[in-house]
Amino acid sequence: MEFSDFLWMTCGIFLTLATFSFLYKDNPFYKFAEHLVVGVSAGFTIIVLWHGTLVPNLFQKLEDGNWFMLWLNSSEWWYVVPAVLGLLMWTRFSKKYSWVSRWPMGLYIGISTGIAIPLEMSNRVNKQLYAMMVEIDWANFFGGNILSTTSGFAQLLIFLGTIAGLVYFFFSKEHKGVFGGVATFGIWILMIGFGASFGYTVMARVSLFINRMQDTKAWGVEAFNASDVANPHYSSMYPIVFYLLVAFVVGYIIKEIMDHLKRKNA
Amino acid sequence: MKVKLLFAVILLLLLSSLSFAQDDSAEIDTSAVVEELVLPAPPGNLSGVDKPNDHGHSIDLSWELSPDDGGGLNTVLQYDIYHWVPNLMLELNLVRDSISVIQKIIRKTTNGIIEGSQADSMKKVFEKLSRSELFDVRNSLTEYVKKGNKGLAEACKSYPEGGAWLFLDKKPSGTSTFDHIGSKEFKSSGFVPDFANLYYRVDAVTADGAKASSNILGPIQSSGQWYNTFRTPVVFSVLLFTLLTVFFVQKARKGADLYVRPLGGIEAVDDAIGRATEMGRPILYVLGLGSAADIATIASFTILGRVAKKVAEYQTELLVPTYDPIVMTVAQEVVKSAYLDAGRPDAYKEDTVHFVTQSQFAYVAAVNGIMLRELPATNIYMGKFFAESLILAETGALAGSIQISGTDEIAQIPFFIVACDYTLIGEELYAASAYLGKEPVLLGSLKAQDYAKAAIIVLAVIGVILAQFDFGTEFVNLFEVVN
Amino acid sequence: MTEHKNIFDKMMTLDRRWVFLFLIIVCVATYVVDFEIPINTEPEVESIFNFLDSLPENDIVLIAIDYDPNNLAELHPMTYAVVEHLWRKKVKIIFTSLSQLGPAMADQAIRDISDSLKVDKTYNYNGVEHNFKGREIVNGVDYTFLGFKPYYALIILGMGQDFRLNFPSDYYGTPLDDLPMMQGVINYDQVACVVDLSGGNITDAWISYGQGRFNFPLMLGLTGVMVSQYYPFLGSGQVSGIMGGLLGAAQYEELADNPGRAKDGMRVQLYAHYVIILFIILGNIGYFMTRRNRLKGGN
Amino acid sequence: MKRQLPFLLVFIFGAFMTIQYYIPHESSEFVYTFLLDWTMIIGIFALALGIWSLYQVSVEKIKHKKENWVYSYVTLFGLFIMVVLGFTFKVGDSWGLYSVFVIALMAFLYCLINASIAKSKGLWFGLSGVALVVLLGIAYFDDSWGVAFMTSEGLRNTMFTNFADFVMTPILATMFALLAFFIASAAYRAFRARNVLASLLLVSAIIVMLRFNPYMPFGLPELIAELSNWLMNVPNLAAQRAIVIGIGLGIVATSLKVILGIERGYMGKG
Repeated sequence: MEFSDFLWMTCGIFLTLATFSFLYKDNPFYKFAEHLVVGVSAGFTIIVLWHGTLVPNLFQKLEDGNWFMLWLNSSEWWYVVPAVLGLLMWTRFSKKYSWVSRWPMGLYIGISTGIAIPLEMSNRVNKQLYAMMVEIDWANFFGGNILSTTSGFAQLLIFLGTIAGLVYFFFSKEHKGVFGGVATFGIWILMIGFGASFGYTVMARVSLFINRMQDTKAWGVEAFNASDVANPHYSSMYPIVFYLLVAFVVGYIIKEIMDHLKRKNA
Repeated sequence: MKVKLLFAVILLLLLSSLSFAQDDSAEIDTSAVVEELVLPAPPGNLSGVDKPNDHGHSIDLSWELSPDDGGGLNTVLQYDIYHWVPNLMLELNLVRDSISVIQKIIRKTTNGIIEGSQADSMKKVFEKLSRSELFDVRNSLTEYVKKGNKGLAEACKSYPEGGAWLFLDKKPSGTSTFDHIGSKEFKSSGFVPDFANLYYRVDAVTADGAKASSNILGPIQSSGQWYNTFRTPVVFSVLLFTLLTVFFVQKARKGADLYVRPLGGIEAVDDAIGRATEMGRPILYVLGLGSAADIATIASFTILGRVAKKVAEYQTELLVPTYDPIVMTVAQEVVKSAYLDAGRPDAYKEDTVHFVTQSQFAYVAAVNGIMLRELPATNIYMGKFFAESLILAETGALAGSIQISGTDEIAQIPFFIVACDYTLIGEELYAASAYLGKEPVLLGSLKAQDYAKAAIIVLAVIGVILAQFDFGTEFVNLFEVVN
Repeated sequence: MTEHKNIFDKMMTLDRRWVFLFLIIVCVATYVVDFEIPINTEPEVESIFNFLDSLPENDIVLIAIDYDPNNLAELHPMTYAVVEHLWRKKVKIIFTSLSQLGPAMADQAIRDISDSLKVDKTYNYNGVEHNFKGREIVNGVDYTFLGFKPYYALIILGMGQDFRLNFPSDYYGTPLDDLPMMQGVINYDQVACVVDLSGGNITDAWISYGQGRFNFPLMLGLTGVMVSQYYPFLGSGQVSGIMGGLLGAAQYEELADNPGRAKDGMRVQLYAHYVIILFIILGNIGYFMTRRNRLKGGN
Repeated sequence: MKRQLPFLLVFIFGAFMTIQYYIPHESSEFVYTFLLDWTMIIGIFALALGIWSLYQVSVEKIKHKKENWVYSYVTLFGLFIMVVLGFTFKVGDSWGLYSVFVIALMAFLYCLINASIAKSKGLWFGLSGVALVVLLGIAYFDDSWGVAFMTSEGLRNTMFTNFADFVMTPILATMFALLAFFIASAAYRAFRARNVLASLLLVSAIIVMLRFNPYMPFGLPELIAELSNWLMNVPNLAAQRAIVIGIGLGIVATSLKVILGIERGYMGKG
């Protein structure tokens, strides 16, 4: 790894620590990292959308037209329409004509709601309804084990739980009497499900932190791999940079502790 | 211009005659070699139908397994599927290749072209042309292909003369069906013409390369349909639900009294706005990561409208950082007209609704910053949320805000429930705008939703009872939706 | 105000930064300090280990590294654990990689494991000490890496006829017939079992086209989220064993007494989970005690 | 025109898309894909509005010297640096005066922002003029790098990828990793056995969290592992299915209200 690459890597580690410092409190380093990433990611989005979508989906469609013909002479001239609609969005820059931008917006919302109606009805309602109509495995009702997930008992419980959950979501009926009882069973099932999926996610989230620790370790290893023949660029600058960052972090922590003690005494 | 077109066509004919020889040799049924090998029994009874409920250009094939597949000599390794195409198709494919080479030259992406290949020789010829000449040649070639494609159906009639068998795909042994999904793009080489006679053949292939061909299927034609029968159950659901909604909305218009049970999260909204006013701190409204195409976001817009109106009445500050530019524009409209409704258009500031960035965690970083620096009294999260839900909600709790959330992302509901004071679970998000507005018309649609749920429960119970008996499966199958 | 706070109040309203600090310390400490935690092994992993461990020298195992770098975190530890175990026992391995981005990663892993085989090691499992001398792993003698070919279902079927059908030469370009270990090795008949490590639907092809037709013992290594949907195959006997996610890999490492990346990760995971549960318990004790005190006070 | 036309558009396109779902024919598919292309292109044009808003908010902050205004420069520089890097690429072996060019561009930007807010406009305009001359000079005379708008060399620019890999990715990955801590603090704060519901949530979460815990007596680990598997596959599945059906109805109802013009709150009035 060349020294310039190592410096970039150090920069990444510094920003990692700066972001983690948010856990303690809002501080200048976090503010720096936050504002930086907002700008950089916005710029990144512009570039990716430009090269990835705007050029192939619009510019290249109209590339054989001429500007003085408003590109209407290009072979796929109908792509002028979305471009015009896009430009209509820009009427929002003006106060007087900003209402024009509601046309493309109306079109956009019309298209998306229109797609949603049959699609969501099919995927979320019809298919789930079909999935509920199972043939329950009566022969294997307890499956030798009450905690079996494929036994008839489990199938029945899933069915009843779903019904109860649906009952809980009724808006126009008070949760009273038998109805209320079923709804209560429904919310219990919901809560058990939520708890389980919360608990299941913890492992994946801790893995994210382990991953950050591994990156930091890789940086530390890189700083001291003088013996590694793979790095012919190695120089004493590597550990110096490493110690500088460590000293800086330690220094900042000590300063924070001193400040805290001072405040407490005062 | 005419000269150039002529030149291009001549070139293509030259190339096509060249490559025809190649195609033939590639297609050999090396019978000399095969003789020495043990031939497997051929697959039998190849049959096919036009793929149902599609846009056309596709045929579903099926055949009986070769007796030597899974039994007999058990030597069959795979099935090779061939289809017959007229020479015109091969010629058009070459023209398509040259179009793609021209396209590459225009876009300056010729790096991938292998030296000495056919594309390379085309490249050398075309490279000398100017940009506008390239466009002309490309467009006239495209026109040529377009016209040629129309003649394909006619050319197919010449079977078995004037054409060749083309390899389509291979399938592992044990498979007895193959869907030939052709392209509908006339520019693509996988184009399959509709209403043209198509012919197919399947070869059983052994590990040694011995092949035995099935009967030839054809002529068979593909076509597109105007109604997808697989989706009939969805038609019924949508129609019924629409009727229910319209009926209850009309009933509500006429002034029927519709009861709705109170929802904790909704009632908290009013209090929360009052609390913010008392404390003199702003209200943060997060629309989530959805685009304006997500219905959850659209539902959130209407909630934002109600919240903004109250905020304007109470004269509190509102902050709406957004993730998607279209969401931003719509939200600006919504907030602006809410202020207008409240009679305080002067209090509206352009940067109330502002754009942050279109990157999940960069957006979260920025919203976190807002929470810790502006210390909003109330955070409202409504819309689509992903992994960031817990980061937002925990930071908000750290800042001491009252938090109300609602999302239809099931995976995130647990985190909102744990970290927020009030959570609208799934469907409640969609009901919220009706609740907040208290307009009878909107409450009518809630009633329709309830009846739909009741219908689903009844159908599910009937279905599950009938599913236990053999005669019930027909009823159950009525509800199946195939893609 | 603060004077009135007793210990239970404090337990209930602890500043969450203490939670963060405690969790960071525990995570970093368990990551840095090298110690071992017991891992409870489950029968589905034990069956894989026992089968592989029972193989005599010079037997051949096919290991399919069918994941790409996206799933590296969960599945790489399995590759390391299984391959090292087999090589220590002088079992020979045929590698394939039927995922497009897999081969380069697999090649790197093979070389890494070869390096670690150079040192002497003693493992203590099944109650017996196993001393292994370090040795040089030789391509073509101890392993063959076939590399990547598209159409994985066909490749899996083709290998049932002859490995040379789809892979006339190995990943490095050597013809298979020139490799000493491939002499007389034609197809799955000469292979003791197949271990498929995959993060996608290649697993289905191994079950239906591979095990279904050629009936060899098939063992799976899967990502955590996939595991539950493959348990039915375990019940039906189509699959002889399943390792799921980091946890499954850690169990294999435990069985082979060869702690590696997975156990390192599980160490952090386990104590992080403990810290979280500990804080939940603290909060609840605080909650109940203060409520009881309040009720008493009310009386 | 102002009020009714947008709703008419919503109705026409909404109704068309609803019906299109049932028509597999290629002509209906053509319109469908074309309309999807439209929405995508409209979205990209709208991004300009978004970036303008980001720029405005940042400059406003600087102008009024609001709290933390200095950091707004960081945002603006990050934004413009990425845009410049994404449209330029290295031609030869060295970068030549590229870094000077980027710095001059940032200086130009800085001077322009200041010129628009400071009192001594002349000075800042002068300075920005100097920066402009420098960067135009470099752009004209330096051949070691080029500009590409219509081809995507910029995406492979090493400076661009370095910014993406070592500035953007570490921060984003770390933001994500904060979840490890927030999931802990959320559990501590909220998992109190206040009532039945909270207790159910608490107990099922703890059981699933303990699923791989080795330090437990009497065959408990196996039981817990099995129980957590059951919780994930039985009650959790039932809960999800109930929510999914409800959400489906909610989505369809909302979409219907929007298309039929019953719900109009999403569109402005003025």
